[in-house]
Amino acid sequence: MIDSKHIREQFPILKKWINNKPLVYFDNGATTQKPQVVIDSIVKYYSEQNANIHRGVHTLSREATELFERSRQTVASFISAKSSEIIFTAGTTDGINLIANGSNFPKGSEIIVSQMEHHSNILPWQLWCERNEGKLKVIPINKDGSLQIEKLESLITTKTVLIAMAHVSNTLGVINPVKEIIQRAKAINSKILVLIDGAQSVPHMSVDVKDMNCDFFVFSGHKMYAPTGSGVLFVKENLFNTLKQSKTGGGTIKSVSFEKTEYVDGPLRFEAGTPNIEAVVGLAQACEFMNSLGVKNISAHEHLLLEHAQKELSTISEVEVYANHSNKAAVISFNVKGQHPFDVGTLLDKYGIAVRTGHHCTQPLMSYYGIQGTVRASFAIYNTKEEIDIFIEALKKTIKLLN
Amino acid sequence: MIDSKHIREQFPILKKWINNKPLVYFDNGATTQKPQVVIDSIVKYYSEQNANIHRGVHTLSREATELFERSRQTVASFISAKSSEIIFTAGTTDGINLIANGSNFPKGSEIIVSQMEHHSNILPWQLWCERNEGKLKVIPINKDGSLQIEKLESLITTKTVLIAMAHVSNTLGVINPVKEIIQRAKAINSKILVLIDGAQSVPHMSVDVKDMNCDFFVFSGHKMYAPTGSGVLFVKENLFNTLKQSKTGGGTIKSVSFEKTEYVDGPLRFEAGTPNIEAVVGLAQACEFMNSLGVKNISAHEHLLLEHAQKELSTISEVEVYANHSNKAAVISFNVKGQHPFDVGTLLDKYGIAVRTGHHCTQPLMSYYGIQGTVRASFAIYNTKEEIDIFIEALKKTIKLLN
Amino acid sequence: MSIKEIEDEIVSEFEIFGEDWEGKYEHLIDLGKSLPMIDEKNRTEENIIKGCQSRVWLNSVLKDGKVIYTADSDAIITKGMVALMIRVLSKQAPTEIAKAELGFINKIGLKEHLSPTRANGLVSMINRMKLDAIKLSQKN
Amino acid sequence: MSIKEIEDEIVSEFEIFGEDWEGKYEHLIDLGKSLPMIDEKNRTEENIIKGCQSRVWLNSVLKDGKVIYTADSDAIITKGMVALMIRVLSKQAPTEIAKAELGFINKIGLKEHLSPTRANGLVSMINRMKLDAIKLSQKN
Ligand SMILES: Cc1ncc(COP(=O)(O)O)c(C=O)c1O
Ligand SMILES: Cc1ncc(COP(=O)(O)O)c(C=O)c1O
Repeated sequence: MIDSKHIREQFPILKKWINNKPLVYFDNGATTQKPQVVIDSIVKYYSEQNANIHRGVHTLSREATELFERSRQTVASFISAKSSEIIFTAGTTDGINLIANGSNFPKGSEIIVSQMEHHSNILPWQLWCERNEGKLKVIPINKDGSLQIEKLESLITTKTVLIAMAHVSNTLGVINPVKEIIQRAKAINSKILVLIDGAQSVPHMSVDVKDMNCDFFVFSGHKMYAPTGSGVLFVKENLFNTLKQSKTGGGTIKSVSFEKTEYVDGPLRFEAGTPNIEAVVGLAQACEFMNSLGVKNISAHEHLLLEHAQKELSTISEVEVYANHSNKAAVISFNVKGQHPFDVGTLLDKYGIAVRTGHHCTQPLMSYYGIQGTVRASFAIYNTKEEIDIFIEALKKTIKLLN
Repeated sequence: MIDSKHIREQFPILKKWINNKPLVYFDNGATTQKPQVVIDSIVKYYSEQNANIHRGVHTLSREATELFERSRQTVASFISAKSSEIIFTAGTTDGINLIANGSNFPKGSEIIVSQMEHHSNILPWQLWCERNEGKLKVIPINKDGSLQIEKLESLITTKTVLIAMAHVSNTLGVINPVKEIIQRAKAINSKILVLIDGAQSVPHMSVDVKDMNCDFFVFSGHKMYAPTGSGVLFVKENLFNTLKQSKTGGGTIKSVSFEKTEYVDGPLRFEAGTPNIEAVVGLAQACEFMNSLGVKNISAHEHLLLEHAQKELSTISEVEVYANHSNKAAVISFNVKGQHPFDVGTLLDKYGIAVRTGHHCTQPLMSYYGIQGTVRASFAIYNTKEEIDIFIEALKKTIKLLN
Repeated sequence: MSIKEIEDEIVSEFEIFGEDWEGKYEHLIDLGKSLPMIDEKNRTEENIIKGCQSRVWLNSVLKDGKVIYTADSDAIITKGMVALMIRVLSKQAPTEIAKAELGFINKIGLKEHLSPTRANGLVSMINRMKLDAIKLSQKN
Repeated sequence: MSIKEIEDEIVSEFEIFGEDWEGKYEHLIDLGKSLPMIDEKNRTEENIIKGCQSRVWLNSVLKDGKVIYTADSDAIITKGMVALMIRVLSKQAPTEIAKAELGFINKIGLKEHLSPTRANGLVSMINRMKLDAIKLSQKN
């Protein structure tokens, strides 16, 4: 189904050697590598298409605008949204802040997040609560990384305005039942809004924001084979008019005078300044790259890798894996008993293996497990079973060295 | 001094033909084209260096972090700042909003802008005033595009907290005496802060923020040969602690719990989320590209172009040039009497010439001149006298066609 | 004449210019100049269609089951395009207007004016012409 | 021995590993393991040096004009590096410590630990060691 050799050839960086070993890149949760088609789309953009967009009369500008708006269409389709619902941002963090700063929630409102959120989906709400006498509530989790969704009903009060949570945990890989949660929350109060952080889902599985029925959905391009600095904020169409602007400037207006400014409607109102045209074009190309492989095939391939890695890790008695959950994206967090993740990561790097170590921007989750950090291996479409075997061998040697 | 042929060869897009004519790109005020070294730095980044930065233990991540921080140093030197004073943003608009949303000005404060500001340096302050019962005051201008700086003293009151103004007008090209204005404002009240919008100065002239003594300085990479989505906000070192965060998330913290978050100090506190690493690397490369030519040489070359164009335009009786000012960057705004700028731009495009038409995101300036818009030709290092001659010929034909 | 017939007429009218875009634009500008000015009383805020750069005023009335358009623009090239649209769509039945595909614009080599991002508001004008036609026919 | 002499000693000690990084790291880890634990009473918030990932505790006292360091880390590789730093800098004069360039780290092929972005706080530790030395010497 997935021809690994063929796919790997499309990622130039995978030819790299690290510390005299072929690079095994398992830090995909942090950022993915880029296929040649995406790199080429950037080169082509700057070599043949570059111009500032929207207001230009000249040919280059008109064509760049068409390219930009076609990209919006591609990205919208990728998550089953309308292009009028897609705001381009600089990334997941940027999108969440845009909602936190643009929301019209009354003072004293309550916002619910989960224990496993990324800092980017905690701090903006914490700040909002600090400045608006609000209250941040937390959906607790179980040891296997599942949410205690039965607690949801008791967390929701008449003051609850928003639930903000990850579709997939970046540290544990656990896939949260977001559709069910949205249904249950809206059954209690249809006015409660739900923001889903899709940073770790869109790269790995089919996402349909309409079917999910979320109000806001955010993700980053750089974690799905696209350039850094690209990101998407989906806003349900009927909510556009409830959002204040927190960032304004060129490109957002109908008319300006010092006395009064009239803003345009729709996504452009939230895309102040010259957009990151190159990154948006690259993001559309990355969507097409994923479509050409088939997102379902990507999921299936990565799932095989996950199962293989879990099986192999389970044979190493010193290894403790967090969140033995049945519904996971291709992310594994573990520790070697008695060893600091930093030491494990440092030695794995010596064997050419790039994993992430530390708290993964999820310190509250670390506190829950009572640990400083984990070693995280996260897979992408170009990873192979053979790489996992190399990793397992290296891990065994690492453990030996440390003992 | 400047070998145009050699420079043009470094910009692949300049080989393009538009409407069967060689492209003459005079829309540099909107965005510049990119030299091969900048394009190559992007390709190299994704082909050999890409990883998420700051917290990674593995080699790629460590090297990418070093590359990123070295880029900060390069960019800082480029404007004579310290690297601890450089916040990377998505562009000028992003930087201005960061200050507008992060400022601690008391309610009812007064902010001074000028009549020639870009919308991006008006709307964030207008919004701030709307939300904080503030007052926006305007430095008037003269017909030649000069500021009525003698009005400054009467505009400043005890409530004045900020002066926000362009270093160079994007529509007129006029270079404002920012150093003098800063001196005069601070002489009245040393607590008044000054933000300089350098979007149109950094690409064209040497900038020394220390000598200028501004408090904030913003510019965009894409207008100075760098990738879209790169931008810089300089903040004077002692002001970091007075700025609130308006955007928060991964990468900004020392420690996080649901109860309390401790933030890091310095620029990283304002760079929430995965930065646009590629664009920052490209921006540093663009600075080096400009350094290699010599920023003074760039200014001199562009000044020759400006003088030539002004001279030639003055021979066409139907042409009215705005702002016959003696101290200008290489930007000319004009109209053909009795003709709509849209018509002029459309026909020039047919002759292969890319100019911008319209209000250039400076509607208050258009209102001052009582016009709907202008035709703007703005030059960069790769433009030539021959191109200006082609443009003048095309303009004459355009005028004939329209009459 | 039907919409299709007028379109064909325009296409053959423009054919003589071939690759001579200057001739073509000269003709377009002439069309713009000869378009009767819109009645001053119809130059209202309501009748304005804002592009980013040039503006179009459009007035629509129903007479004997046909829609009569008058229009104007402050840019002459836009006005030329407006003149062509009026020639094709004015005095036609609302149902015909609503379903017109207006392929002639492409055929005469002026499709750049139809770019959804074009600053001149022409696409918005066509949409408004169709909308007006439908509204007018429903009112009666 | 002078700082320079100890550095040279360490360099020749590591030379035998050549390209054998596993041997080198094994040695480093052994050094980490044999570093005496820091006194529990010195494991304070004040003595902590936070890297992003591993933590270092450092205590400095002045005795007979020399600085005596004790230190610890929760990561064993970091602790090995800490052990090397102590071997080189402890019991030296503050002025010597302040001007030490510590080129040996590069020579023994462990310079990746000196990257300013390294998550282990080693660079901060070296800075703190020098700062403590200066402060202690000024106090007396
Ligand atoms: C003077 C000035 N300020 C601000 C801006 C906005 O820059 P950006 O669109 O890159 O945010 C521009 C660019 O058009 C400009 O010329
Ligand atoms: C679940 C989750 N949310 C948010 C983020 C932040 O994304 P970015 O750094 O691209 O803004 C990440 C990435 O680390 C993530 O994994």
